[in-house]
Amino acid sequence: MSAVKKIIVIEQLKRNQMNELLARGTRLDGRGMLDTRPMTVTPNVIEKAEGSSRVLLGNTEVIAGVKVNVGTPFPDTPDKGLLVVSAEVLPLASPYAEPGPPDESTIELARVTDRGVRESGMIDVGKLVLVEGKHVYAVFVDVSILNADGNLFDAVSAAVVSALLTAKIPKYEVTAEGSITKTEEKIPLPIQTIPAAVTMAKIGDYILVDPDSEEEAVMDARITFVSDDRGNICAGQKGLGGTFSFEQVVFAASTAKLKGDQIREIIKQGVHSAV
Amino acid sequence: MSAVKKIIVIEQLKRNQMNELLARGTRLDGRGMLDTRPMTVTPNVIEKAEGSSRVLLGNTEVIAGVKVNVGTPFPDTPDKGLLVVSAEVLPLASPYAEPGPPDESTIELARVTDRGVRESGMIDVGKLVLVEGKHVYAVFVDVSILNADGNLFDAVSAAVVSALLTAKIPKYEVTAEGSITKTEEKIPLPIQTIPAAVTMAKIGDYILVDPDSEEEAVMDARITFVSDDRGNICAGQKGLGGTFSFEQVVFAASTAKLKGDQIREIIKQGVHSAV
Amino acid sequence: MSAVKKIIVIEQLKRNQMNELLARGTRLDGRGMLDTRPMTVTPNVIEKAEGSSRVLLGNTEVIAGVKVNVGTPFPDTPDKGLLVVSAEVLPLASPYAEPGPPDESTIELARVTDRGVRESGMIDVGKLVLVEGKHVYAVFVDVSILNADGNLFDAVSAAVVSALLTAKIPKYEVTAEGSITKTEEKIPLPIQTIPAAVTMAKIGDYILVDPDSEEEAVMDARITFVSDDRGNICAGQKGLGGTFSFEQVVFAASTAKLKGDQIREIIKQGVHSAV
Amino acid sequence: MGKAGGDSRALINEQGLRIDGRKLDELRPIKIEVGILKNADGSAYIEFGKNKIMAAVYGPKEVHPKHSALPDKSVLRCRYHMSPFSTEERKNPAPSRREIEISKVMREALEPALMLQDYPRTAIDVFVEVLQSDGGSRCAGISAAAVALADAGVNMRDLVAACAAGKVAEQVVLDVDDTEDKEGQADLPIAIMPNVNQVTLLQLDGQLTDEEFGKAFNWAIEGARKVYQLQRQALIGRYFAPEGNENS
Amino acid sequence: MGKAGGDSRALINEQGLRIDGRKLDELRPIKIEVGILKNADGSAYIEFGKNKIMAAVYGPKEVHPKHSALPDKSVLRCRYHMSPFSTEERKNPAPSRREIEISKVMREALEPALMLQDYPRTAIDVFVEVLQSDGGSRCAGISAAAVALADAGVNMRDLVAACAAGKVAEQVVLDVDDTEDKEGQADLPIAIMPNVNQVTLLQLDGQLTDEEFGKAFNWAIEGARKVYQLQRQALIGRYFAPEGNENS
Amino acid sequence: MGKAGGDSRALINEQGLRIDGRKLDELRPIKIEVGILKNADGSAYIEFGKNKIMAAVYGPKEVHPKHSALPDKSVLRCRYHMSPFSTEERKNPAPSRREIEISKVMREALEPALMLQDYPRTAIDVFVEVLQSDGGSRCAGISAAAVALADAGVNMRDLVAACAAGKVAEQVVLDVDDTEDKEGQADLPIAIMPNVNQVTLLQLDGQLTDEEFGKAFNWAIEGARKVYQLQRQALIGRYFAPEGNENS
Repeated sequence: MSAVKKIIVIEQLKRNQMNELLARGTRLDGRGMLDTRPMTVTPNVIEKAEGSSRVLLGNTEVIAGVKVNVGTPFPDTPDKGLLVVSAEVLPLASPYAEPGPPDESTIELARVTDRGVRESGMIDVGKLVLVEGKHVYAVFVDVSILNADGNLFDAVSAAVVSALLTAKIPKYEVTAEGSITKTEEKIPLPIQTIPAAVTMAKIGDYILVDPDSEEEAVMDARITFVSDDRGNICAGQKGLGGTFSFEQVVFAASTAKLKGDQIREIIKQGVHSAV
Repeated sequence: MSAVKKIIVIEQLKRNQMNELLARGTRLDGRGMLDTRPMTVTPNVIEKAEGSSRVLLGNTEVIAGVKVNVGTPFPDTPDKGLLVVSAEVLPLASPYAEPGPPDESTIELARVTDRGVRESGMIDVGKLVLVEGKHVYAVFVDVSILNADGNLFDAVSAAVVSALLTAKIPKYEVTAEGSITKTEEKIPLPIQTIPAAVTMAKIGDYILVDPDSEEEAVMDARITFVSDDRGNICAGQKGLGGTFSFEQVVFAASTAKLKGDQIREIIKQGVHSAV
Repeated sequence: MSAVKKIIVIEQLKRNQMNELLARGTRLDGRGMLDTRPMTVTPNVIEKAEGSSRVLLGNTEVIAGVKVNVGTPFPDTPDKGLLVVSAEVLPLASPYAEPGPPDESTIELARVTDRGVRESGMIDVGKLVLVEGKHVYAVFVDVSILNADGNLFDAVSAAVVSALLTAKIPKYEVTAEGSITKTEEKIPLPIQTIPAAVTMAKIGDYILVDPDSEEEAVMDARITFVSDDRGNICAGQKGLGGTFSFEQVVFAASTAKLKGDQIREIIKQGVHSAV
Repeated sequence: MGKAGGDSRALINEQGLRIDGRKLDELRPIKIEVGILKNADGSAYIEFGKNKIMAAVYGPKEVHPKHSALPDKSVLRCRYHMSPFSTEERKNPAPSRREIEISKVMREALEPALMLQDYPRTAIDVFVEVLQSDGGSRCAGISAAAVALADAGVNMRDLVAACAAGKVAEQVVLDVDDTEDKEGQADLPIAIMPNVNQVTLLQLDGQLTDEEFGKAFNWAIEGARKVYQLQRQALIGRYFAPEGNENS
Repeated sequence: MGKAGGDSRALINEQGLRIDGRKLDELRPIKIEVGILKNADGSAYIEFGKNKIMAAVYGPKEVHPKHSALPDKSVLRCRYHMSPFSTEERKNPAPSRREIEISKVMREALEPALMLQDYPRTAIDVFVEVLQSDGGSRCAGISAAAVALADAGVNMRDLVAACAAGKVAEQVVLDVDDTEDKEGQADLPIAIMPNVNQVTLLQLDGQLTDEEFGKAFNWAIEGARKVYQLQRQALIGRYFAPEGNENS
Repeated sequence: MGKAGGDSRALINEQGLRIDGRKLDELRPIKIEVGILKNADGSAYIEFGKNKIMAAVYGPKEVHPKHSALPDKSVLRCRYHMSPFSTEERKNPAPSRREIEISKVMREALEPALMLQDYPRTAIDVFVEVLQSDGGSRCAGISAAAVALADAGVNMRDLVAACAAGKVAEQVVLDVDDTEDKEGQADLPIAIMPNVNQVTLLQLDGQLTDEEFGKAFNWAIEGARKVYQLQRQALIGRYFAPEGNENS
């Protein structure tokens, strides 16, 4: 029986066991409430992509790839490049994943990841313009989720951020006639900060950082905060049909900043080792 | 139990009762065979739209909104602007309405409304050209149906017509280089006539004007004629799996012209009060 | 009961009967193993199309139509015109055909037909260029399958090939300003060879050319080879969940060349009689 | 009706003849064949001017999914579809809004003629494929479909025959073709059950006065009656021909 | 948040007033009406600044298909949708990724307040239609939906009231409108159950320090409490008005 | 085969070596790993030249909807999919017609090797994800999928091993890569069951004489036999390695 199938047969017994453990301040796999699972970040795994990164977070495994071409800016932001983040929970990833267009959970996952990158100002999209209002760089980041074992939000965010950090994109130039040509030169993206997403589960009255799939199966609510390296919170999202008290929200936000610094370090090391 | 749910449980009893009433020349709500329900027309309810109108016909409630931008004409009509009418029976409108792309009935509703506007020549599309064959005004009229209580055809038509009558669209200009710019000026659409749609139900051998949803639940066939203010019939549509005798068709066409004049007056008053 | 419905109720009896017959070297309809059914090719059946052809293969009936307009070449083949082959098994064709977008079998059918035409070099797409990288002829061949009684591959291929052979397309010209205009002149397509598809079924250990729908209902595997008139094999496709021995593959390839010459003759005669 | 009240130069000449030489109340040439598709339970092919249309019927047959069956009658389903090569510009094979609307009114035009209550819990599928289109394809398609239904042996009260009238160059004309449809002023397609004098389809695009409407409506009825005679001949030829095909 | 840290010229003037004249902690005008749609089991209409939003509830009712029913509680379903004319540029009527996400968080914001276990094997449908959009449409929509649920008589633990705070021109503000949303620096929409002090929705776009986050969060809670008073009044007006409508 | 008979300048040099230095009958480097995905019932990862492909198997398992189950055997389902970043130009994630066709022939290539009748009323899902594509991704995907099926413990008659041969610069070559595929003259991918000498997949694009076809077909068979040895080693390494992983 595979790992995920086991989750499904989690019965009241296990739920009780989990609550007893949490009352003693520990978790099924021995972690403390605020401990994350080991994360490894391996950039440049897909040579054909302009940037790429494979992230393992416990048994959760995702690959992000960056592709760049030239596009037309939105009419209301003629002076900004395009950045599009998409994700697919591949049917390989879990017995519950179905082939087909992304469902609401995957759309939420991609949009929250996108907002973390966008609102942190990680990429200076003002520098991705070739001809204002006409031609801009269009940066596509796609994430393939290969194995789903909880907390896709943080794994996907780390993969997208590290793929963007290590990307080398083709330099385009404007010709004399105003058309666009691709040069042989490769340039990095204009990076301004490194955002880090931290997701917490609420089970009963406990807040746990980085839930695995067994914890997700019994959690009441989920909350994610993304922080940048300048001390700001720059994106947030509560999920599921449970609630948080006002105090729990404030606690989660400050916890996300602390743990975000750790994740940022892991991303930096992964990126550094790749160069 | 809501109004529409009641319709569903209309049993033979009610059908018999309806036939007895019709035999005496009257209807469940006391109307005569050729009486319409009260109609109110309130333009300019959506300030962000270039034109808009809310129409109540009995308990049927719809809102039409006009949006205008610049588009490319069809290759076979390079000298004409674009006019596109769409409708959605919102899931708010009835327990039987489902979210999703329009079904065949809603497509028919939008297309018959569109033909009434188009074939009457209400809008002089020849005046909506900026650069022949290249740039024309594209006029989108969308209708949201909020409450469905019978005779959507006439309510939707009146909403579309009154929204177009009161629309103030941005004036676009052709620059020296041949591109198009939006000016601050607002102009009305080039109106030539006011079409009015009149729908009749056939129940047994009776022809009823403006059926409500209880009548629609038992009707055998439906017929709509649109007339203009110059004495022409300009669109027609028979619906459902019943039939009309030759005499009934001729009667319905002339009735539609008479009742169309009344509806045209209501539209004019609604538009006038709004200016 | 219609012809295709009968197929469905083919029971073990019939399968046994078929195997007994095959063991004696003959088939239900009396054909030898390598005999094709009668094929008739009638070009120019749709006057509005630039080219068209109706093919009967036994009771299988298909119509192919060619439409041509001007398109943009693919970025990686700026010096080549476009050729797009599509097919639809119309719901008229069989009780098992459903309306809707093409299923995997129909996609396979269209793609194998397309590859036969493309890889044989039948059309010299290098001559279908108006302005390199910008404007090329786009040749669409659509096939409507009206009656399905086995071996759609060969019938569709013959219809596409004969429609292309007889097509007279509008000549386009490049104006002084570099735009494209359609002239009154009609020209043939630049033909280089005449490909012919031959499909064989494997039933038990027997290889049968041109299976009808009763044979398709019991066949284990299918193999198609397309040959050109210069002695080359230019496309191939094995289908279904059965297998072929190495020897059977080689036999099928050489059989396809022999039978392909016969089909090519039928196509030539059909085309010749039409001119 | 691209040009309501529009350009009408040569649509009717000084002799009162139309661009293809027809008189005002003259039908285009019509040819109907029955039972040509082998797999269908019933089929018909019609040429109506330049229209070339195939109709096929499958059923009455089991319904899938089962919950869409009706306990007291058969479910009639209809698809009107144009082959991509049937039009001047290649038509996208996905169903357009126009095709969806025509499929609906076509179903409603045929339904009154069918004894659907004779086949409870079944479905009857009618497929109409336009291989080449000209003005009036919906009328030609309905007329072919009615013949295909008869060929399939479905119990019917009457046939359904369809024809359009219209207005061209300020004059009422019978049976509007493609050019007249595009450059003319009105198109009034109708379908009737000719033996019980009932209208089963009526649509109208374009401007008609009361008087013109009455004239066009009557001409369309007469046109449909002529189509009906051709439908009958085709069915009689199929089932009672001297060569002796199978009887219905 | 199109321009994080971007242009902030006139968003707050020298008197500390915002472009529409509001103080930093002031809500836009709000109007709530109950029970205006005739067919729905419950409905509400809200105007919130320039937002004009209709909410309707159908249910608890039978579920189709049956296998999507739950044995121990009702299934809550939600659709947030914008009419094509509700936005500056015409909106394609097909649901965007944004609308799909908002439909999800809206459902999760309402669910904690509903006694879904009182209605096993049923579904409750909540439909929110934005007729005109302004900043904060998801908060306004949630607040209207909660009133529509009460109007439908669904058993509830508490109402759900929603409001956003944000950051504009380096200052924390309450209730961000469209221009402030586009040109400002942060938007923090939340929903609460006001009597049990629980957060049921929280999203954040844009940059806030810890301190700013704390302030904005508290302001948004207070804003939601004011919305709650208006929800109560609307419901009381509907069910306990002197004119004597039906009692709940 | 973008250029049938086309440009063949440097595809084979004077020493008879190919652009990546390979001999005419030489395979690209191949690496196969087994059982790396935690949730799947079986999985395999293959690197084949620049191809990087993951295969996962779920099942035999219950079928939804139930009516699509077969009473006498398992239903085999297959999806071949390319990640958007796997190709030179970003690939739209929606399945292309090419992916749909390859999913079909891949299923038909694997099916003969599986004892599907051992698992009536169930389904077996095979998912092949191309993370980086090079020429021959369908062959590499089939070879990986066969290993994943073995890893899942599905009863098999034989493995399935796949390889392509082709024609480049007028010469038959083994194992066509991306550039050779695009600029070469023919590609002949096949799959075989190596112990029973049966062909389970065969496709051909491009022009081959009889003689060339025979040579290419034989080379492809020999290539597939080499792939089979690597498949066996990977499975043995997984299940009988000295470190002592779990035994099958």
